[in-house]
Amino acid sequence: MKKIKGFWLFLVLSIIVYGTVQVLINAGILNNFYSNTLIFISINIILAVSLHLVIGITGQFSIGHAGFLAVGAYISAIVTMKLSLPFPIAILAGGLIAALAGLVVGIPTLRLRGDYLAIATLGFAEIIRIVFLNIDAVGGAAGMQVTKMTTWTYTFICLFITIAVITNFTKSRHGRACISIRENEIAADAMGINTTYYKVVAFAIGSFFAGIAGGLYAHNFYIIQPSQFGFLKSFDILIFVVLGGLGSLSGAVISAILLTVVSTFLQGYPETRMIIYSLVLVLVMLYRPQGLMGTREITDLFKRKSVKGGS
Amino acid sequence: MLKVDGIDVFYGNIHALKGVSIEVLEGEIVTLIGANGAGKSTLLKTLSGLLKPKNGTILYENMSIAGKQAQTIVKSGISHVPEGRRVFANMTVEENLELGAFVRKDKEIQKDIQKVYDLFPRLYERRKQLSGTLSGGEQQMLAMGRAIMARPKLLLLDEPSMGLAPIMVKTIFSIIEEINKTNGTTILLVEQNAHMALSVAKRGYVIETGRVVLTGSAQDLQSSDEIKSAYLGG
Amino acid sequence: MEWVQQIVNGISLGSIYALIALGYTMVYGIIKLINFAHGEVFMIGAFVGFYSIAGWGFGFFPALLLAMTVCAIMGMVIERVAYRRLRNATRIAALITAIGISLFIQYLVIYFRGAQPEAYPNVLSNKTFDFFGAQISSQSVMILSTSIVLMLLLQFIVHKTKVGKAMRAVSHDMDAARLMGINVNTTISATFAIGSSLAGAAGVFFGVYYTKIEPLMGVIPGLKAFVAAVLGGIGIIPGAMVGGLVLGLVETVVSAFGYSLWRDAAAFIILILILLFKPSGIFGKNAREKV
Amino acid sequence: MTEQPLLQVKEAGIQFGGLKAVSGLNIEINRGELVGLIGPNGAGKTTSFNLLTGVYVPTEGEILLEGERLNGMAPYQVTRRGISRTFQNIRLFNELSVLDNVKVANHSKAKHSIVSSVLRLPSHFSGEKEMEEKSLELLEIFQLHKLKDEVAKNLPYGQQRRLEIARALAAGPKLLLLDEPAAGMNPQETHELMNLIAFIREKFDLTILLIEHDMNLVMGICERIYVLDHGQLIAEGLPEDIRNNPKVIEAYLGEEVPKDA
Amino acid sequence: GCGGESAGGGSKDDVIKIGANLELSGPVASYGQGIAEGIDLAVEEINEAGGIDGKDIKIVKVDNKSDGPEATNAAIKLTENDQVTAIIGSATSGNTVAQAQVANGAETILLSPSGTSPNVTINEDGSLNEFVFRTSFIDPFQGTVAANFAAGDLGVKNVAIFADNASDYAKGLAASFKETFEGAGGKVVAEESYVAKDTDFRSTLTRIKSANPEFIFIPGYYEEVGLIVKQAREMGIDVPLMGADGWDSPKLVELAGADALNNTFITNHYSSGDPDEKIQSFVKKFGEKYDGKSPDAFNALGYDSVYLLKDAMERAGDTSDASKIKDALAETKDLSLVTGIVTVDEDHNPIKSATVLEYKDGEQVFKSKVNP
Ligand SMILES: Nc1ncnc2c1ncn2[C@@H]1O[C@H](COP(=O)(O)OP(=O)(O)OP(=O)(O)O)[C@@H](O)[C@H]1O
Ligand SMILES: Nc1ncnc2c1ncn2[C@@H]1O[C@H](COP(=O)(O)OP(=O)(O)OP(=O)(O)O)[C@@H](O)[C@H]1O
Ligand SMILES: [Mg+2]
Ligand SMILES: [Mg+2]
Repeated sequence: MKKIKGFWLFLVLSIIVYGTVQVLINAGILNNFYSNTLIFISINIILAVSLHLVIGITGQFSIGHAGFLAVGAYISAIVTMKLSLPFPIAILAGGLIAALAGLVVGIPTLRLRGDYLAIATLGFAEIIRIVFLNIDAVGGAAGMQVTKMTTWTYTFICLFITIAVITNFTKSRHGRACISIRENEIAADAMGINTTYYKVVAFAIGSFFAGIAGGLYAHNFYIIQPSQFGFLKSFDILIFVVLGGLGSLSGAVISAILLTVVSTFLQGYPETRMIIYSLVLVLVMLYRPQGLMGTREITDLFKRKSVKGGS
Repeated sequence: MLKVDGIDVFYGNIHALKGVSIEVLEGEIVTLIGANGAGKSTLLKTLSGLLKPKNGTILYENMSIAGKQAQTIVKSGISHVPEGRRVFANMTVEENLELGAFVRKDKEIQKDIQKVYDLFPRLYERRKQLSGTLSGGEQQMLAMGRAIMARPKLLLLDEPSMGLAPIMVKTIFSIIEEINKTNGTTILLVEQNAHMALSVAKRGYVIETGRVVLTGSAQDLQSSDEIKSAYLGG
Repeated sequence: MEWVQQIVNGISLGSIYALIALGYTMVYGIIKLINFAHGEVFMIGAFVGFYSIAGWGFGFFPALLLAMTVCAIMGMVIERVAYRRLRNATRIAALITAIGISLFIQYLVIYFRGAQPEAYPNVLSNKTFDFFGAQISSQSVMILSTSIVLMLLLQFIVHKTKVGKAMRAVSHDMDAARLMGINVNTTISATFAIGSSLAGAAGVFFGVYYTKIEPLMGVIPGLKAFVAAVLGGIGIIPGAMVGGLVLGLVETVVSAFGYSLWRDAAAFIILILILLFKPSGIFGKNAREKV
Repeated sequence: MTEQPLLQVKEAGIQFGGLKAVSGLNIEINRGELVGLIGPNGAGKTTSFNLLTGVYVPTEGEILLEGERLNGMAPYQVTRRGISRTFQNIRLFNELSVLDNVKVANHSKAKHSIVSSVLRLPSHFSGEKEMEEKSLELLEIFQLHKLKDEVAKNLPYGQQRRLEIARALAAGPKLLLLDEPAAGMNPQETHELMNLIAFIREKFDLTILLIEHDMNLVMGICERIYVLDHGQLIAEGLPEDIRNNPKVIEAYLGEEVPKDA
Repeated sequence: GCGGESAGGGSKDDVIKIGANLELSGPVASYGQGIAEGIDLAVEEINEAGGIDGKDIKIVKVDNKSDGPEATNAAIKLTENDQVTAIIGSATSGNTVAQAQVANGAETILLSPSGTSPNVTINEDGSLNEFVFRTSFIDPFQGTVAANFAAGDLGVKNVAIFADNASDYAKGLAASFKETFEGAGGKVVAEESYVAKDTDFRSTLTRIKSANPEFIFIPGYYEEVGLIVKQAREMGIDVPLMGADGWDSPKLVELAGADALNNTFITNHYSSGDPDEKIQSFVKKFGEKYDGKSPDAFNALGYDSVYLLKDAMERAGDTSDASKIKDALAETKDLSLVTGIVTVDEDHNPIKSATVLEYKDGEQVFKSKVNP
């Protein structure tokens, strides 16, 4: 019962957050800049949380997440701009095709381990980018112009669904199966977990939400170009996840918010921006190598400390 | 030769050794026995410099070695055969032995390798094999041989019989006695197999949850009722 | 004739990759860290060479030595400051730190001198030989032979010398290495020094051969070298050499067929294919965890 | 016809490169038996377990469980058909709680789908509840229920070994394989373990095959023993016979084990 | 001087706030930084000379990391929070397009120094972005000039094109070159591309060489072109090579080497070797401000962008009303700038004359002047 209550609490909180922001936007208190920053933050949270499922939960070291972002962005842009279909369909299509791409990439590569998996996923993301670079119908290097359709409402709904789905997935036997792969793949296999299946499922779900983020992204920034989806973008997403604490969903959320804000704030200090940003990154890792949250969740802070066993 | 006085060792917040004091005399075999997690390995790691004690003193040949770097301690004559053998799997048997003599600069290294081969003829047969592919017992021999290569005065052995077939256990223990007799090497031996350990040792310490709870000659310990019920399965 | 020329082109390109990959693989082999800052050390090497030639009038070899020295020190400093604390942390934490360091170096250089490129002075005369109708430049021959020599040297150091044995011991088990009396910190520093000085040398060669250097020049070659190292089996010295050459040849052949825009994609496809059949690279031992 | 044996291994073997780690292995185990597998270090005992559980695919021979051929099945498939195991070097899910460790092994017994979990349908709640109840029951038997929320890596060694066995049982095996369960335990702890093994065997109606170097344990509880050396069976029989078998003495025991062990 | 005002309306009267939304970090940081240097020099000059209408210009510089979304974000920040009158930026067409709608929506001038793609000012549906302008040419013109030069002055028949595929600038030039050249009866025997930031072009050059062209058109930026020219000459390709304003930088001579550059041509807005007083004084002042560096095309375009705005503000008689300034910008006529004499056409593109220059021993030598 406790768990069900938690879910309702989450729902109510979400509606409050959404409503407040919407009212502030309507009242003109939050200007375009702030509302747009909120959208950008939310997109980054979706990306971070979706990668968290792959790296933090399932323990599969993927550093090519921007590839799926690209797929979602391009597919959804094609759906609205070329096929003139409604935006929600575009978002969904972006997610589904990205999930499909996740399957295509995941099935062969997920048997690789550690750094070899990392470089293979990075390679696939680059291949995806180069494919878009070479398709003239989507503008090649010059990119594709996209009308702005992303609103706070759409963004928030997607964000809500992402977090709800990934949380629910994680806190079920399926999520535990994924965690057991992260902890010890050989033992997971020996306990009857179809490790390949769950790795691929986690990868596909992660890709799906990255694709969703791509749809929002494409329709928020007027233009998409292959150069926006290079490996540095993948690193940015990876950094959210690791900095937040591998395995902690709330950590991923917090660090996506924090880093987006820091980075936006630093826009005005062009000369030292990247120097400060990289220093922040290095210092956090040096002094908190487990990430901001470690493996804990923000909700743990409200629970009573779990009983310590032993002695 | 070795005098440990009231050392405390922590892993983060875990207080693993609480004021442990022991003493080892030159030429002795001394054994440490105790349940899982009692802190035996922790004590050996502290002696060889892998861990630093928070307080307390460790005197080795009247020189304080507490908190010194492992490589310094090895040079002064203490060799540690760690729990789980820890041979360098991607190197050959012979390279492992050469590494054992890493701190030495003299010309007799080759001669000593020969001596190890005499002690463990099996290693001679396998000298070109990658040590990761050796059987458990062979790896244990290699780990001991590698430690001997440093020409230690004090040898720290952590559960040398763990996971070995009965026949191997016997071999290993007879080699321990032989090293002690022929080279005069002092040995501090940690064992689960208290029965065997007490049969080769002169004296023993019993450690429980980070404290020394009992000490005495091997015979006394062997006949103590507490020991019998807890560690000898009697 | 075109094909002889293309193979020559591929080998020249590949030997640059190999040169950078050697240092990469060396560091990886010992501490299992993907040192993303390696590309930046390479860039610093190129700039040190540039300033010492253009600014102080050094010749090629003094400049090369200076760049190698500076990079060796830099590598040791990076290790000391940024990586040592993380030795027992997760590898991904170390990876993020490496990415951070790499950004830091890039933008520090941009901060001090701007992002505009610099043209390397002509310090090494370049003759072009005719080889079965193909043009071979003396510089590319030099780069290839340097990387072969360095590969052999590294292989010798790692497998035959005492410090090399210490390196291998450290790579396998740091605590056990300590128990042999090996100073782990010194050994790792030495590894970074050697690996980074190779990157520095590669930077100077790159500058001489391609002329253009700029603060972000390390990013792509760094990534390519990493790919080359993985291709050959990361941590394996001859693997880095072969991986670099294979990568260079693949890219060249793809361009030669007129698909230059697909060049990087093809390189990655080859990489993935090789990994699917040999999950730990061409020379990698298939070290599945023993159960 | 007599009843079909639970496990039949027929002429099974595997090669690594040139090395024949196991060859011509023949084992038959009937329902309810408790059988030992012993042999010198590197004889191929663990490798045999790996063959049985699908970690390695045999290069020769075949393995049948209740008449069904297991060759080529992935480990999880083998587990679902009824063989589960513990590992020589403990392999728990370190960051997971004790309870979750067991729940993971319960996984394939539950039915609720990903969709029902994501949408939090009633079947999710009932499924999870059932998993939790079953797991707690098991933990209670192993006296680990008080520690259910503790993270596995924080358990003392002996409890980790017990948890591993509990976890293996949660997968609902017909045949349980134990790889050196007493390694690193002192005689007192080993004794307790022996009692535990005997108990769960009765309670869950299990068939057990175990590897162990501790002769007190092996001779104490095994009904039959197989002896491997250099990848081949060199003896098979009752503990009495094995104890006195000269080949076994030479290769493994070193000398006769005193009867009163 | 400028007071200590912060964001907001009140201060609008004493300084003219102009945003600079540039690629100051990320892959094409060198372009953005080049523009920024030009802007800074111009602003310094103008403010020293008393500003515009007695008001100083204040530049609010924002880094967009060479990334579209960041550029959008930065533009929103500049319009909403800083309330700038105009934005100069960005260096690439894509990042300019990423802010075009923001500027239009917020009624703020957006002036791209070097975004050459047609759809910077014109949307895909053909409508005009009212508030968006640019300082550089659009691509087709230079391509046409180069093609006519090759077919006419050089009289070559078989040519190759080797274009930077990562920039619409180069692709646009390649397309218009091809169209005009083939229209003049010539033949394109090889069409190859590279991607900005490549360093090794030998394999593609080998391919081009084996097609035996008499001339190679290489639209792109000097960073790569320098290497292409050098490598081409090393491989024994000695036919004439030609490019456009993207080549124009003293670095080109250093990168390629003076020898290799012989027998190469470019079309350009201006020539830094042009004795024109305006140009010479720019080159000199630039050198003084940036320790002896000589300016490249990005520097010049950044510099000119500020003067283009200044001219429009003065003619509009208002430094804060963007819609008046916009009208004035659209009416710009025969304004003499460093990069040429500019008239803005109905698509908000500058019409400038182009110059054809030849490299002789590292020096640009005037060849001919072509009017649009
Ligand atoms: N790396 C570590 N981090 C945290 N705690 C540790 C670590 N190593 C050991 N401990 C703890 O320190 C205590 C003593 O451990 P130690 O390994 O010394 O025991 P031991 O007597 O050697 O036991 P065993 O018979 O299992 O080898 C135990 O409670 C153990 O959990
Ligand atoms: N994956 C593998 N690759 C190569 N050789 C292997 C592999 N797995 C096992 N071996 C070899 O097979 C032989 C048998 O090993 P195994 O682990 O089965 O021994 P064991 O009987 O369990 O010994 P112990 O009692 O020491 O655990 C050994 O020589 C081992 O080195
Ligand atoms: Mg121990
Ligand atoms: Mg075994």
